[in-house]
Amino acid sequence: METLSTLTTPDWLFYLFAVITVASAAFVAFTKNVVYAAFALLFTFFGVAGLYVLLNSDFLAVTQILVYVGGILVLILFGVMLTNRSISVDIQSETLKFAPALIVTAALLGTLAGFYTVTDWFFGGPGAEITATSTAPNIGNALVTTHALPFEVASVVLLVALVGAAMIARRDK
Amino acid sequence: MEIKFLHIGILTWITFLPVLGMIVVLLLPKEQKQAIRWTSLAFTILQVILAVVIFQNFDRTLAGINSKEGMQFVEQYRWIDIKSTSWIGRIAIDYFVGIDGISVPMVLLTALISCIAVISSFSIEKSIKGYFALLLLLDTGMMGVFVALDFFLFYVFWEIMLLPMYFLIGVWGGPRREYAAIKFFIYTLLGSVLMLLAMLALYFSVTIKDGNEVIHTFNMLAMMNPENFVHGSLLEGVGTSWRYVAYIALFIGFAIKVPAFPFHTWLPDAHVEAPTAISVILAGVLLKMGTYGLMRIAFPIFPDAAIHYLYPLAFIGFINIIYGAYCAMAQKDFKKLIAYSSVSHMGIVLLGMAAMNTQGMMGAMFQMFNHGTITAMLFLIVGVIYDRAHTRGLDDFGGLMNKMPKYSGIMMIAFFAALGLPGLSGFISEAFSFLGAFQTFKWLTIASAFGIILTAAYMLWTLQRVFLGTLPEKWNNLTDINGREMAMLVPLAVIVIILGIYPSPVLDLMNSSANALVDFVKNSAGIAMLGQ
Amino acid sequence: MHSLLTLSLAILLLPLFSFVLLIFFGKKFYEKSGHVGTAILGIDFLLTFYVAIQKLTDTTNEVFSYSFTWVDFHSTIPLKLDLGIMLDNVGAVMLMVVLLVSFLVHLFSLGYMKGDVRYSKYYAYLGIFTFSMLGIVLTNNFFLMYMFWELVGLSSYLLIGHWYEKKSAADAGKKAFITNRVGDFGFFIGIMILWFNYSSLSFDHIYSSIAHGILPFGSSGWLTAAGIFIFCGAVGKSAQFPLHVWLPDAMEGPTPVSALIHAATMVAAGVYLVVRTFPMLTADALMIIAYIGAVTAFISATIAIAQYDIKKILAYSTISQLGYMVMGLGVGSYSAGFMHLVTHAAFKAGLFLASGSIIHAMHHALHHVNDHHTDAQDIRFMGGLRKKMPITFWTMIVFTLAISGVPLTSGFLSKDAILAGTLAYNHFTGQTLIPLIGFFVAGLTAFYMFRMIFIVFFGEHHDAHRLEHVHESPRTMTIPLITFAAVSFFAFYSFNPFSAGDGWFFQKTAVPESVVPQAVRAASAEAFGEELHHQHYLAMGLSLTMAALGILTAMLFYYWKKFSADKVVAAVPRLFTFLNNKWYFDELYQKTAVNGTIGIAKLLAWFDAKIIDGIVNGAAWLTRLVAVISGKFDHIVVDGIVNFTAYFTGFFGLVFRRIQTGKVQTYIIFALVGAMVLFYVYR
Amino acid sequence: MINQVLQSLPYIVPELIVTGTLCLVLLLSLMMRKKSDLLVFVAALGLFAALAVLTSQPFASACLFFKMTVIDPFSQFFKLVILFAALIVVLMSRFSDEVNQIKKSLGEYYFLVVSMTLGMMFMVSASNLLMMYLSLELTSLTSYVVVGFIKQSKNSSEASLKYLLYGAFSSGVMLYGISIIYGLTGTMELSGINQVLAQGSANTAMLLIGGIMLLVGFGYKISAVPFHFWTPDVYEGAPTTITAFLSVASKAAGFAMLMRALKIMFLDSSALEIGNEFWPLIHGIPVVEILSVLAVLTMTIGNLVALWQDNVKRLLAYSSIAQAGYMLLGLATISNEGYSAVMLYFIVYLFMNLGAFYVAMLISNTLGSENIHDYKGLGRRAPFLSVSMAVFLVSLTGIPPTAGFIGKWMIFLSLINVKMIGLAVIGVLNSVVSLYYYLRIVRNMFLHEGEKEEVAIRYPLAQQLLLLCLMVPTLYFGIFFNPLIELVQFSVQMFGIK
Amino acid sequence: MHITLTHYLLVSAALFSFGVFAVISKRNAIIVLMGIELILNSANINFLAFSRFGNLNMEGQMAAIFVIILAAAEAAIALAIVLNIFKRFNTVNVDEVSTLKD
Repeated sequence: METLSTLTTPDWLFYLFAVITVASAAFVAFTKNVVYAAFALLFTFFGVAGLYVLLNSDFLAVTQILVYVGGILVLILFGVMLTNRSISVDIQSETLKFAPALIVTAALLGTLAGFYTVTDWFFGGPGAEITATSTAPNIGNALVTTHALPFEVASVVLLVALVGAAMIARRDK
Repeated sequence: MEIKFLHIGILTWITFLPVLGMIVVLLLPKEQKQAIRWTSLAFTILQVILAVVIFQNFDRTLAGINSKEGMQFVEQYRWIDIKSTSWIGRIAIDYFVGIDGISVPMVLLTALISCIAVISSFSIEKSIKGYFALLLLLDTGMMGVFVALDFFLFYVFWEIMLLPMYFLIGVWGGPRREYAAIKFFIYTLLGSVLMLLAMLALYFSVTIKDGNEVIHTFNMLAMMNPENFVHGSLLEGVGTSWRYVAYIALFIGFAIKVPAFPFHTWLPDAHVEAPTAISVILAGVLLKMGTYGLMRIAFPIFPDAAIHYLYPLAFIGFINIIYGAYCAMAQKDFKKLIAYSSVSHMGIVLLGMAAMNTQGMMGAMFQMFNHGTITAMLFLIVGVIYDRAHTRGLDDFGGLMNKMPKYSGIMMIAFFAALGLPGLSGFISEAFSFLGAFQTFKWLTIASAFGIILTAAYMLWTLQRVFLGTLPEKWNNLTDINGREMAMLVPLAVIVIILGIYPSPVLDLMNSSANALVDFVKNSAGIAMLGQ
Repeated sequence: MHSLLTLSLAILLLPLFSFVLLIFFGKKFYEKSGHVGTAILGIDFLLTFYVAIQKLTDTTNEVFSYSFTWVDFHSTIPLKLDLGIMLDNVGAVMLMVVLLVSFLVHLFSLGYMKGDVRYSKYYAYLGIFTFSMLGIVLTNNFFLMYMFWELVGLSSYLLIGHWYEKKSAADAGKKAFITNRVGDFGFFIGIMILWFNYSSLSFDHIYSSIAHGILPFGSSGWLTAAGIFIFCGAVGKSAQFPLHVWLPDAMEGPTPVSALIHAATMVAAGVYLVVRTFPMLTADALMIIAYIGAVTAFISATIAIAQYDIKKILAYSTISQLGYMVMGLGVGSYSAGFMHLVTHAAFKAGLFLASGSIIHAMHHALHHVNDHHTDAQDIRFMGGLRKKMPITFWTMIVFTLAISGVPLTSGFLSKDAILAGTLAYNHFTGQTLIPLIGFFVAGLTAFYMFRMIFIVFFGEHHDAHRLEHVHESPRTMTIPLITFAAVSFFAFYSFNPFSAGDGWFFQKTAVPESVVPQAVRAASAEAFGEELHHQHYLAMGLSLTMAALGILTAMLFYYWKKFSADKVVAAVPRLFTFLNNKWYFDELYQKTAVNGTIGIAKLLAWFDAKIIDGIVNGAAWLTRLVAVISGKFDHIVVDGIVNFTAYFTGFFGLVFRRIQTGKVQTYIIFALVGAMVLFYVYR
Repeated sequence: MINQVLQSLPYIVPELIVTGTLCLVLLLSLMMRKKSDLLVFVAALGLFAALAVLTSQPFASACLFFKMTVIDPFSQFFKLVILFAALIVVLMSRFSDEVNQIKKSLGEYYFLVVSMTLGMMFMVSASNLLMMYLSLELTSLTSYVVVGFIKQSKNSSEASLKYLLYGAFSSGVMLYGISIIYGLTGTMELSGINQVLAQGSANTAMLLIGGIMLLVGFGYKISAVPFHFWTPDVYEGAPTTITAFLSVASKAAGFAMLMRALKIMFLDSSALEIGNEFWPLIHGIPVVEILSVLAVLTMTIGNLVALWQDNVKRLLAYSSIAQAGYMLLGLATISNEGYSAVMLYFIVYLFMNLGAFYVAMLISNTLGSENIHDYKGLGRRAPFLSVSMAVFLVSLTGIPPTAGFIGKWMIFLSLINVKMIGLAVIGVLNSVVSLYYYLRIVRNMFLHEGEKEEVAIRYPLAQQLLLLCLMVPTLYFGIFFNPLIELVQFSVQMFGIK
Repeated sequence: MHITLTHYLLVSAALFSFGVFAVISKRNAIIVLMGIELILNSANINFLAFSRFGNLNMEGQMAAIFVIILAAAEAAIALAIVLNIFKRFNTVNVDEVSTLKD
């Protein structure tokens, strides 16, 4: 059993972010209150962003915070508010089929975790040296060359999402 | 032998004439009932005329069976031709028709029965346009089955009949028509999909030379030649288990149509519910397709399996004979009784075929023809009385003999023909079947021949219940048969009598083929066994 | 073709012509159709007379025969079905018999059937009957024999059921046909055996093959079997035990028909068949045949004693006499058996026609007194008719004497010869039972025949008023009677009134050479003939004694009334009921064969509708589904084992339907579980 | 680098045209709301133009956009099917009362349909897992919206929600699977994955996890058991036009993706020789077994449950599940022949299934009901419609002389060829079962009398013409299927593999 | 000890499982959507982890970006649909929205 003192700083940070992520995700999964869940989700997103940083993905971390926290979470909160007229009454969300869900999930987690620990991945090495260089230029390059087509498709997706959401959300009279 | 009109062979004409008729019928306005009827009749009569031409020009000495040279009025065109690819080879399907002694009586029978069915359908009043269109389509399907020499073509024709039949029973049938129709359809489809699989397996196992290329084929005649089987293919070799499986698949497909025990239960329902004309077609032609298929396809393609399973085949025939007769005896519905009698009579065909000798085969083939005419008469007879009395309960009648003498006279011919009275055609075919079968299966044949007693018993019992005794008051205003009904019954009666005394016209047609078939199956199986 | 054969062909076809003419144009002739039919038959009879005389006077005893190929199978092993006709002495005699009886019956019917509703049909049927009977006589092979055999059955069916409005008549016709079919079934098996082994069905070919030592399946046992199977046909047609039950019922037909078919010709066809197959019968087969004949003779004679219906008495006496014939042939007394056929044809046809005449008269009388309940055929209501119907009476006396075997009659000749035969047979084989039965039955025959005579013609009529209206029948009816009476005398068969053996008949119908292997052959014709000669006087003596005893007893009971029959009946009521009820054969068959068959039929039909349609129904479960969906066909679907598949698949479908809960999360769970199962299964 | 992007562009002209069309439709809908006919016209014209360009394009094989997507006969073929289906659906929508009642949103409707088409076109040509995911999501997102197009209808909204939840979840799982495969192989490009896998160093259990997760996504798209549960509910709730589109085009796209992924990823191309009946697969991946199980389950369950349905759309939904089962049979053969059989089946399926839905739509337009019992007596009231429905249903059953038979025939042919006789038997037995429920519709139309008075229903000529366009090929290809087979035999070629 | 690839993968596995749990067990459609976001995030962690431990293989990075984009689009549409459901059914409880079933 290792002691905490043997851990290096990035290791510390990993555990910190990992705990934040997993704990808040668990909270999302197990809480009955929708609003609490939304806030827990905020922490998850932050935790994940932290992990991204540790994974040397600065650009992604920033994007994560911008899009998820700034966009998606706000959307979700809107949703929560709009669909719960009186906050006190209907904000609770009971769990449905708790037992089967738990069993299935546990089996899934067990399977994944079990096989993760024994798998040799294609990327066997200890990982690249962390350099100060940002990934942003590379991503920028990729977006106009190798990933130009996905990029364009993604734009169509966004357009569709916009139009679609607008169409559905529009009041019909 | 080739006969062509407008550069199209006579077999194509006889097969597709009804489709032409159907188109004409569909183009006629719905209100023109008489026009629709007479158009249909005209086309079927034309078909009969073509059948007569075929009868006249058919070369009795050629055997056919497995040689294209022996087939007559052959037409062969490439229908589907897909150029070769590396993995599947070339797909080639022929429009290949021709007839030999096995098929020619069936072609004649089909033309005749179709024509009579049309006449008998004149009394139909409900949406007759659709009715006649479907009837004519059905006609094409049946004719096609009997002339096709390409398995794929055969299969297509085989299936084409299902739908018209479904509707004809389902729309114009009796009270439980829906049930009967769907039962018929599902049963037959079940059989035919098994046949489909066997057909596909054959396709991959057989190749022929086409020009310089060696291609897979659906050509039945090619399938009969063991040399055409690809080395290492599924059905190659002799007596391999897949060959037996394929034979059984084919057999079930055909047995359902025959219908052989225990696949027969669709028959009584279908017969009872179908309108008269359809019962006539069903019993007259459709049932023969099963036995015809066995003779044309199952026997020559799988001679080893056929020989191997002769006894079970005969045994099924035996069960059909006895079981059908017993079941018939217990019926209270006239039509159902005749339906079961069909089961019994088709059992004789199976038994005769299983004999695998000339007499048996000839008996079976002749019985197919005779059963077609005799049972058609019986159903028409029921139809006549049903039209008038609207009941078919055997116990509802009595004493019709006095009231309807002409009708009764014809009825007597039909009944006695059905119970195998000498002098009428049914006897000869039954006798030959039994005589032939006795050579192969002594005790089974004796047991089967017991059926002739049962047949006599239920037929006479029926005759007594319906025609003898005193006439119930309520039937006092029944009328004797009219000219139209005579027109459909008398030709059949005449055929039954003439063939009963002088069967050669029909026997000569099939003689060479029957011999060739028997010899072919025995020899190939024999060679095969030796070769092992 | 020999000219006589050509003529025979013409003889064969004339009645068919009569049939066709009357069936299609019967309406036109109507009243005259009887005359048309009779005229044609008259011509036919004359032709026959000529042919028969020519044939029988021909000293060479040549057999004329003509065959043609009816069906040629053209197979690798030559296989042809030849049909043809032949004419030999036996055939010529038989032709004569058939046409004489037939013609006279045609004649008799002119009066008897007058005014009948289906007068022309009746004559048409007589025509087809005669045709098919002649066919049997003239054929030279088993196939054609079988064909005509069945046709005879058909015409008998039609004629018995002539008055089909009566249920009993229709029933009787059906019974006759089906019972005959049972016999024919055996016949057909015999034919199959022969065809299998000889690839031919002509008598000649088969007999010569056997003579060359080719046995069916190589064994003499099969030869016996083949003979017995073919004899089955005779058992049916000649009403031998155990298929004799149809004949008494067949009396439902018009009386002339009974005379023609059920006394003289058709029933004799069976005997004729034995005659035809005689050369190929082994000793074992013959023994069985002899016993069948004897048993038949005995049983029916005992039954006849206890009957009151005049036609029933005659019917059982017919069966009994047929038994005699068969027994005669069985013991090897070939000519005697055949001769009894001929003589019996004449006197039994006469008896029937006479009884017809009586019934006819009774009917009239009953009709006059407006009595519609009394049975015109019951002898208890007759009596004292001797004065009123003299011709009938006297001819009947002649017939009765003949059947009882009183000397100077034809019956004496033939019967005596048969009895002598039984004695000879006893000598060769030690089968004592057969002569015992033979003589006992001879006595019984005399007894019951005279019982009938005394009751009907003597004594008092029990209703004098009715007797007033009884009249002798018209001439068309009496002429046949007289004719038959005439030919019932010995002179037509043999000039020696005490022995048939010297007459032309025995000479012309000598025993044919047996073709069976020596080991299984019955006593040879020479040895048998010699022994027959030895036994002749003993037989004559015994038979005369028995006949006299029989007649005497009958007189004691019914003429002098020394004993009361009723008392005897009262003394042994069980026996009487037993005999009166014909040994309960009908009941037995009804209970076993008929009910059994119908029972099986019902069972199988039930089985078919319920079980087969359930289990094997490729779409059995569909039926079930249909039932559930539309609720219409519940009655078709049966519980129990039947629809195991149905329930199973129905359940299966339902389960999967249940899963479709409409709750998306359930769907997701299922998808996940499915994926995980896939993973763990294929890991 | 940019050059390659530019060089790739000419190959995706049809996609570009479709993209242009969707922009145009959007603009038009913003400018003129009420001109629905113009929208239809523009959308149809755009699709038709794409179709025309596609067919006139030489059947080239090339790798585009840095192996993101490829152009090969296989993708061209499926694009053809999809575009054709889209064209028919657009025309169908013109006649749909359901769709046209919402005048306000028609512009968005056509926009979304065209977008969905675009997504599908990318799906069939994607050769990179990321690209697959993206295009799949494009298709899915649009379809969530159009399924709920009739906002007023509870059914439609509910279907939309269910589709969304199920779809989002499935694609999430699929994404996770992609990430695992990426981890195992270091790339998301299919042929790259293949090369790595061919070395045999990848952990098979993990690969199986990843593969099955991928399959969850594909299975959802093609509604294979047990990933099919959304299908009936969504098909029933969605507007009929969309149901038709989903059942044909979306399924085709899913199948194309699955087929490509299977073949490119798992085929051991080093061992491939000409004339092999089976493809050699990379060792250790039980593809055949899994596909066989899925196929059998899919068709059996689809058929069995379909027996119980009274709603025609729902019935057709189950039928389309069962049909997917037959197609999976073709896949399970893992042979070019099986592939071409599936492709043939799609052409046939295109006509017959669209036809069936089209008739169902027309009938529901007039009767306002999709219940099978309300179809009674239609045979007399609307003979042409009923007859064509019968033709489509018979074709779906697979009885000659309809094209459906040829489709089934080819599939069984391929099964027998590789000696998968057990599967073939199950397949044919299933088709017998399916007959029963297909005939239920026919039976109601022809064998039953309607309860109400029989008034003939008349349909405008244009609607009948469209119907004819679907029915004639269904019959024609049943008899003359030469061109079909030639087409699929050519089209089965994928980029880089024979 | 060093933080290895497996550590990150385990975190992602946990995140994925909680996401799945939320999706299949929560009545409230919005929490279900949150669960889906968790699943997407877990996939992203995988991508980036593989990218990081594979010498900054760019494909993972790019995938993560597109996933984030798609997540946003999906969220927009999802929320719109949920709002619409709320309008029709007056609830966002998934199990109450089940009129379509066999």
